Amino acid sequence: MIRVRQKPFDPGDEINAFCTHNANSGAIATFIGQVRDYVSSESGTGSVSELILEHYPGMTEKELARIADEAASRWSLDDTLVIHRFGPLTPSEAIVLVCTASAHRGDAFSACEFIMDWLKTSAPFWKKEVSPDGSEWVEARESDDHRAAEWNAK
Amino acid sequence: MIRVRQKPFDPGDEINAFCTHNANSGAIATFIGQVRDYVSSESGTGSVSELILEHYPGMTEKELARIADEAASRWSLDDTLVIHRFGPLTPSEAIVLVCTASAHRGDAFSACEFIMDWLKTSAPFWKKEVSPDGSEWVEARESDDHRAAEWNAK
Amino acid sequence: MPAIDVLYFAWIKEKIGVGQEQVSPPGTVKTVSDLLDWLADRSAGHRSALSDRARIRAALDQTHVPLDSPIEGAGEIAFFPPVTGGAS
Amino acid sequence: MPAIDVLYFAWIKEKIGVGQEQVSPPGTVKTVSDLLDWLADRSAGHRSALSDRARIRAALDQTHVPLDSPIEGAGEIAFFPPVTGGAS
Repeated sequence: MIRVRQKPFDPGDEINAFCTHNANSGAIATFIGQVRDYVSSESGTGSVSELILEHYPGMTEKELARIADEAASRWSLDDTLVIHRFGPLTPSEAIVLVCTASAHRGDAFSACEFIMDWLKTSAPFWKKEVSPDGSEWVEARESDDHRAAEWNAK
Repeated sequence: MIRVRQKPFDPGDEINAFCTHNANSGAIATFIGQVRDYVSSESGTGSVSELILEHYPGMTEKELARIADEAASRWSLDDTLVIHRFGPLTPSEAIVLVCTASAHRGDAFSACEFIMDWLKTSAPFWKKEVSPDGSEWVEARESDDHRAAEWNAK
Repeated sequence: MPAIDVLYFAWIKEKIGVGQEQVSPPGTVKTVSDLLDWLADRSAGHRSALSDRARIRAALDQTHVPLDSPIEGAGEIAFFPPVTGGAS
Repeated sequence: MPAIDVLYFAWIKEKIGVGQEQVSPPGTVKTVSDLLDWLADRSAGHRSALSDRARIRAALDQTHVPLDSPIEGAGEIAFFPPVTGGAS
């Protein structure tokens, strides 16, 4: 299931519901991305007071569903959940949650990491960090492109 | 932190506490192992009514701590949590929870999977499945040895 | 060519000053790249936002496409910087 | 040799009938494997439990060791099948 939402969510509650819904899957892997309180640019030194996540409504959901489908075609999965927030976020809030359920832990782990890697380079979200120095759009990292591309070599 | 316990635990509550405790770690990876309701042996057809986990008190905690230390020496981690149950368990209950916190998702994912792979082959736990056919000790799988060994080639 | 909805996101939107506009480019505009050239002439903001092609990505009808893709038949074209969602 | 605590787990414990016993093997028992040979003579249950070496693992003072390890100085030796904790 794909959910793109502005309101905060409770990772523990979502994970418990996912586990209950997949009670016969022996292996559940999850990833939680949290807002950090320091700016991502190497030249910056300030602390982040707010993170603003812009997205492309409609395309976001399509891309996340495409990524989840791709994961399901590569590994044996019982279920997948992706929750991603947009709008203003504050440090320590959860930005993203990915859960995968499988009979095998290797499949659950690989699919969860794959979804995060592809999400980073193809889901249409853009981050703007607000700090005492002002606000700045976060630059994409080449290392993320490499991570996403490596899955095609596996 | 390492916790070996008989009583059930709530994965969502534990994960939320771990996230709160590591509020500045951008990346949290987790794995939850659940008791399945079907027997693991390929010849068996019955459903599992109970899983009994025996362990080696004292050594279990030592081995889990050693594995977590090894993970911390291989990757950049802010924190690690391993909870493993022993005693009688029923299907769909959580057996094991591993959480890793890092600034980088690659480190969080790798460390979490590494801990599960090593735990499978070195933490002194033994599973006995109780089904309508009787009760049977679960056999170790060679594939688990391979997975654990592969980390030394990375 | 029929009218196309053009969408802008992140700093591209900020430089242009609008997030969406409807345009009717001439028939000589055949690719995404042609459209960027044509849009750049609309204002100083457009020129500033759309000049550095290495930092621009495009989607045709909500699917990622390279800049040399033909645009014929597209109803919605979006321009945005490389994406930065997810987590660390 | 001083007395050693020997621990058994899982089906090894079930076959032997006890989870723990204190033994004082003779000085000729130098390795884990020697100890297994010596223990096997204690009862039919011991023999049945300890005969298939491929299925037996050992720990000396709560650390995994190969079966050819010397046991001198050990206070606690455990025998068990390959471990099966964790999850799928």
